[in-house]
Amino acid sequence: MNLLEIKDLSIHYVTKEGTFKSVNHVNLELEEGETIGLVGETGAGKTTTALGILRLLQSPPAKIVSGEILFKGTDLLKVSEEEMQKIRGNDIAMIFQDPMTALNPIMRVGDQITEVIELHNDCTHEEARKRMRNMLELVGINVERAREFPHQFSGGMKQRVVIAMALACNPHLLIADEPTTALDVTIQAQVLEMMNELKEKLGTSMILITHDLGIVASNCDKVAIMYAGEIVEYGSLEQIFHHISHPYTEGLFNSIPSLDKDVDRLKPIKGLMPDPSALPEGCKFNPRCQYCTEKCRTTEPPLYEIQPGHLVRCLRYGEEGQ
Amino acid sequence: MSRYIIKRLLWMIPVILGVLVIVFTISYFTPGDPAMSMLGTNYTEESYVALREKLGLDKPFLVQLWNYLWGLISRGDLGTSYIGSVPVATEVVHRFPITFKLGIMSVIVTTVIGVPLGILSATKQYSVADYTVTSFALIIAAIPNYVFALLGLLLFAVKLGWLPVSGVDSWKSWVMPVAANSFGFIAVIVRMTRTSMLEVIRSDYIRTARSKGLRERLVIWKHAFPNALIPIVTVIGTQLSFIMAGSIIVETIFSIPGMGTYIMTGINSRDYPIINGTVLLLSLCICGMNLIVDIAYAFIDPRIKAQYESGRKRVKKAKIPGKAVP
Amino acid sequence: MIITMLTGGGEEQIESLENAARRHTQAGDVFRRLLNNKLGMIGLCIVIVLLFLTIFSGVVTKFPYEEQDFGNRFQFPDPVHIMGTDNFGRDIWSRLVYGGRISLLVAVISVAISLTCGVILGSVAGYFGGKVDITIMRILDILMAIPGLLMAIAVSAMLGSGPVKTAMAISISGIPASARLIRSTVMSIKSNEYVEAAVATGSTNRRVIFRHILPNVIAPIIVNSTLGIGGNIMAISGLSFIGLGVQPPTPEWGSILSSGRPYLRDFWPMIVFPSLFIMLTLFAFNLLGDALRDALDPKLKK
Amino acid sequence: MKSIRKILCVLLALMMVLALCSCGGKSGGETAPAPGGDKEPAKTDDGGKVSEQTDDGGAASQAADGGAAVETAAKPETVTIGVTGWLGRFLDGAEPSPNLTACDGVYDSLFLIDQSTAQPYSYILSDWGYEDELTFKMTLKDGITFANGDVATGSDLLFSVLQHIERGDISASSLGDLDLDNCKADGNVVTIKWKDPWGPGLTSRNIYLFDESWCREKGWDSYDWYEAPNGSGPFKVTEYVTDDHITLELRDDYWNAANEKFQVKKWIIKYYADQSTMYMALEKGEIAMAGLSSTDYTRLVNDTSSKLKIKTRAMGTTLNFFFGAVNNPIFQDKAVRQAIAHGVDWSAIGKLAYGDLYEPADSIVSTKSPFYKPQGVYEYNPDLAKQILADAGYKDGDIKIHLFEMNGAHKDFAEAFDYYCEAIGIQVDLEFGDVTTGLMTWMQDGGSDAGWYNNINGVANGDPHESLNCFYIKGFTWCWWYQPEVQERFLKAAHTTDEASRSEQYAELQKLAYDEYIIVPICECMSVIGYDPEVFSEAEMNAYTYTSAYTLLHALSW
Repeated sequence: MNLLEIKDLSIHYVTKEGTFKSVNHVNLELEEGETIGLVGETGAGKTTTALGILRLLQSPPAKIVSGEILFKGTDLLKVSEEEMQKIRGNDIAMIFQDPMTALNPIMRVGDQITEVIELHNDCTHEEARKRMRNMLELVGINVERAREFPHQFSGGMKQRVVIAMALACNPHLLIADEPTTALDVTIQAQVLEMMNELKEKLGTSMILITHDLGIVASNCDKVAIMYAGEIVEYGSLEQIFHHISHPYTEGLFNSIPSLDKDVDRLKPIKGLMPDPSALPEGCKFNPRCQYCTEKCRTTEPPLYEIQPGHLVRCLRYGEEGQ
Repeated sequence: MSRYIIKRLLWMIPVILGVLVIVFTISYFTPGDPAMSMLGTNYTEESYVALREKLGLDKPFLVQLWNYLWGLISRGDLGTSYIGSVPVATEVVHRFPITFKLGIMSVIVTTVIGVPLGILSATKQYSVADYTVTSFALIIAAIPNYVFALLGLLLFAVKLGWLPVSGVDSWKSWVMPVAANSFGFIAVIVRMTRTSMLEVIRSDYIRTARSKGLRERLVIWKHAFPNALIPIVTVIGTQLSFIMAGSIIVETIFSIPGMGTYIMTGINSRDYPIINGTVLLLSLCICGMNLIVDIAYAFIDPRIKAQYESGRKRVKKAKIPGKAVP
Repeated sequence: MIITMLTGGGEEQIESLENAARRHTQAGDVFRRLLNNKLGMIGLCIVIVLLFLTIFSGVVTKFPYEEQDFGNRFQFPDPVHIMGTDNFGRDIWSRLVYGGRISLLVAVISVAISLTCGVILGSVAGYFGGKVDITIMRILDILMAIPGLLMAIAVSAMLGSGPVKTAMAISISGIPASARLIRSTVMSIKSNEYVEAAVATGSTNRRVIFRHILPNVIAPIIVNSTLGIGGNIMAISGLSFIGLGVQPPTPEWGSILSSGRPYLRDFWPMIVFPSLFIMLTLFAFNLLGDALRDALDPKLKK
Repeated sequence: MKSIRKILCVLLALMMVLALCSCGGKSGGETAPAPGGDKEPAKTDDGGKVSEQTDDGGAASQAADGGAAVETAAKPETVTIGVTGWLGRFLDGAEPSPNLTACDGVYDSLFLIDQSTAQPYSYILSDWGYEDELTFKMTLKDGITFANGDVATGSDLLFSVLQHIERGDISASSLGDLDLDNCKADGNVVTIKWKDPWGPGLTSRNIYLFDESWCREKGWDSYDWYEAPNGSGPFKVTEYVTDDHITLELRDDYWNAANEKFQVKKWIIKYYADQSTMYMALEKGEIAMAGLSSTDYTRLVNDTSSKLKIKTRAMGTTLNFFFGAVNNPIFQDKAVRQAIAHGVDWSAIGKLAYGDLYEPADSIVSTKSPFYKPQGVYEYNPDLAKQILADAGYKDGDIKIHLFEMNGAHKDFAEAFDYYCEAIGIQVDLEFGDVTTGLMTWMQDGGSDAGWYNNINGVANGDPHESLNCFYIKGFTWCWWYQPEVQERFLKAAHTTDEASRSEQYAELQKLAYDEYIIVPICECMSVIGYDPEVFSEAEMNAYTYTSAYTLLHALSW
């Protein structure tokens, strides 16, 4: 039975300036211990989906229009707020993008971690502190520094604290929203490697949100490419990397400078992300798609299964395609 | 940290001396002459000159200033009031506690009512609660405290008879003065709390706290509020000096024999010893309050504490990791 | 613009980008947001109405403000005298309308003075810290320790009692409060990254303070100053309570209010209507202040 | 839709606050005076601390030595009364002026004036009288003891009279020029000698019996004058808290056993800084008696539901407007003074001063004084005023007056005066200040061109010479009563001991002031007391006619 199943999830931001359709009919599954990479440009709706899962969206502007999020069989959207609070931090944890502002500046680092432990397991304060100390060891931070404050830590160290906090109650699912974007490359590698070790040891499954295909390659089992709030291509790592099908995925891969080929100009995807409040007709990618046909501008392509487990939202793979 | 407090305490002495010198100069150069108001209608040329002689008002300004300061430092003598020929020290001894008690209670009341209301209207921004609280605070701030005091007395003391009209004996007689003295300032606290809370609520660590599964009330009180405390504590600190000034009118209305009425007599009849004596006490109070506020900063925000301890001119934010903090 | 060149986008895209850029100039943006904030608009209208009333007081009032009529004193509001008459039989409505000119003038000047000094002292003390901070703070302690009333009396006794001089007298006691507030906010903002970045890019201290720190201190400044305006008008009535401040022949909200004090229980119009005007001003400036702060600080928008 | 909800909340908040105010205001509202009628409240000389006139509920006393005993209500053991005048100390003369009610309980006055017969009588003197025009003899009863146990002797009596001169306070000048070396005391008999005859004599002055040895030992600056004065009166001070209250308790060793029927053993004189708070304390019953302002008077008269009773009485002085001819030469021209006298509606100023209590006055001397001679009232007639000015050749704006005011109530009078003068083409420039700056400006010539005065030295104890006290003041050289011609006439009258000719001379003085100097009498100075009928019976209060006989504490303690 899947750990997490997202069915036909749509999230819109309703404001005075107009309704922004950030997430449209997303479907996702995730098994126990598996890691799925959610890839896409900024504004593709990745973070909104993640926040939707944990119901952390601010209700006045954001509205979950339709869909279900089944976590171990229970639909998180129907669950009461108290129930949801028990899940957050315990069963599902989240790591945010900017470590600089993710920690409470006036609370000791150790206390911030102990807080989540004490919250979810009724253990004595001493036990919680002990678990906090070995979490810090796990993420490679000197235990005496538990009494220090966030402003005394560098960016990388802070991200380790955030990770320690997220994994303190060894959640079943970890949602990492671009965990390493704010870090420089050397620290990035350490942090990712440490996350994988912990994932193995604690058996947590993970949703890794990123726009860096390199990270996806070394960490994820399955990949979902998102564009304008929709999943345009979904499949295993091998299927996505070796059988690029959707034109947008193709564009993504082309815009990465490859080591072996000697190319003097990059080939970025022309145009910009569509304005979520005025999404184009038909296939959302058509204004920027090089294979765009008249049909693409009118009919909305469904997800075609070109190989078992490899889905593509592009009319070229429809019945009449090759 | 204690080094910082001692340094601040040492700094208090020049401040208070500075206050005294300034107040002495101001009252000296303000038009109006105590000898004249003492003589009143008995004014005759010789009696006027004799009186100035007796009070030492004829000596040059610097000599008078020096006598006053030397008297204060060596013998702690606050001088005798010209008008009532009553030593200022005896008057102040049993008047200061009354005003201090009124001041502190008003500050507590404004904070206890103001802060939660501010947080309520911040957490439920643009909601019914928010607008009602803000408008209520604004309306109260616009009512002058003596109108509020008199109407309150009329309603609670005379019509309903719950409270005594004046006096300082039972706790009941403190209810109205404290209310009249503090309601004007609640608006300031509410609005400042609301503003700083609004800024804090949208920061990332609040979202992190929510993602840890904390209940909303806990997120607000344990994570958001402490971070919003700095501007709130500052405003509460500055309220004390305004409350002390405001107490002049409240003490007149409720006939509370406190410092307010005493300083009014001093100013009305240009009784320099009274003015200097009362201002000395008030400045001690306000400097003390400022010190408490600055120390509170350190407890609230470790970054400021680090800045105090290092004492260096410009603090670099990120410390070399692992360096032990004193 | 550059992006479209690079990507060689279509014609209509260039159009949409250009007017988007034009539309989003900073001031225009703020003004647009200010306009669609309903409560802010109410505040602005009240301020405009008040200004109109006080400036064109001649047009709006039937009676000259100083005309006494001992025949009908303490007239309760009726069609002839909209707000009734005071203890001299003068029309309260025309006195309040005419007096508004001075009250608003004094309130705005005193807030402006205490704000500018407060901002300068506060930001310098907050930003530099160390010795500079200590000396400025101690000077402020001295200023704060002297009771506002004594300072106001001394200054207005020495300078004389015109509206501008009273404004100065009142503003002095406001300086320490705003300075301390701004100092504390600057101190906590100073430790943010973007200030670090600004210093790193070699901008001078003055530039960092005024370009980077102060715009982010806008919120507390606005809140403090809008409340200050009401507070200062009340301070004038405090001054006239002891016979200083604006002298009786010239009407002014604060002095009208304090002259109405003995009649509080018997003749409410002399107290209620001045307080109403002061309340309206306080309300208007605060609504305006809120709207301005929300408009200036995009993060705060809901 | 959203914004409508916002506006609703704003109105909601407004309702909440108005609810608070209205229930306060409403209850006040229903006692508001009938709209429009001329029965409007007016602001009297506010009982502020440093006011010339101590309007502190005044002192009251029983008819001559407890004569026809008026049926009195059963009195509680302790009675509290409220005053707005500053509590001050128990030594008259310089500031802070004493609280007369308390003084009259602690000290014995040498002479007390029976209001009905205007004849002096005394409790502490066995007999007194003039031997000849220049000598006055009085014998002190024996057995009179002070609070500290000393027995009063003749030397104490002599000291009590002469100490005014030693301290140089206002009463000194009203004792005439005494021949000091011939004033002596042997045993209980004291003889006072004057250099030349002194009309008012001693009997009209309010002189307290002091204990010489105690005063010499303490000196005039000791704090005991606040906390523990040593007098021969029935009460002694047991508690004194500045700006709060004085507690007087009956002396157990009181020498005048005849009064052992004191029901009230303890008086508390409570100080209120604010008139309206004192009125509320009276309404609530926290105090049994308090002085009322004219607005309180109007409110209480209309408030049928209240059980409080009112007692009004004239203070024995009048409010007058005078021109400072010395400062402003324009006033040398009598026509200008006459024009202003007719051009200003003095009843308006009277209403400003005393509201419903306003009683027009027609002479600088109060109707309550035996020397009163009606002179007439300056009717308000602006056309006549303009006519007079025109005839005298003055065009609009020729005449400029500078008016300096420091006292709260006088500032209101000045505003009304300014309005009326502008109406008849006279320019008035108003300048306001507070007492300390004011007195200096008023003292110097050119300080103010005109002014208002009522009883300058504030001793309101029913003494017949009350209205004439201003003549003893030396300071205000530019005021009309200090002009050489006026001082001459006054001193000549003061030095005639024969009653009839003295009152004749005072009458001429009044005529001179009214016709020649054109001093405009405005109204009688009134004092109102509100009291609780359960504590003080109505009959008792009516009998209390404010003679200098045993005063409030004494008279109303029975």
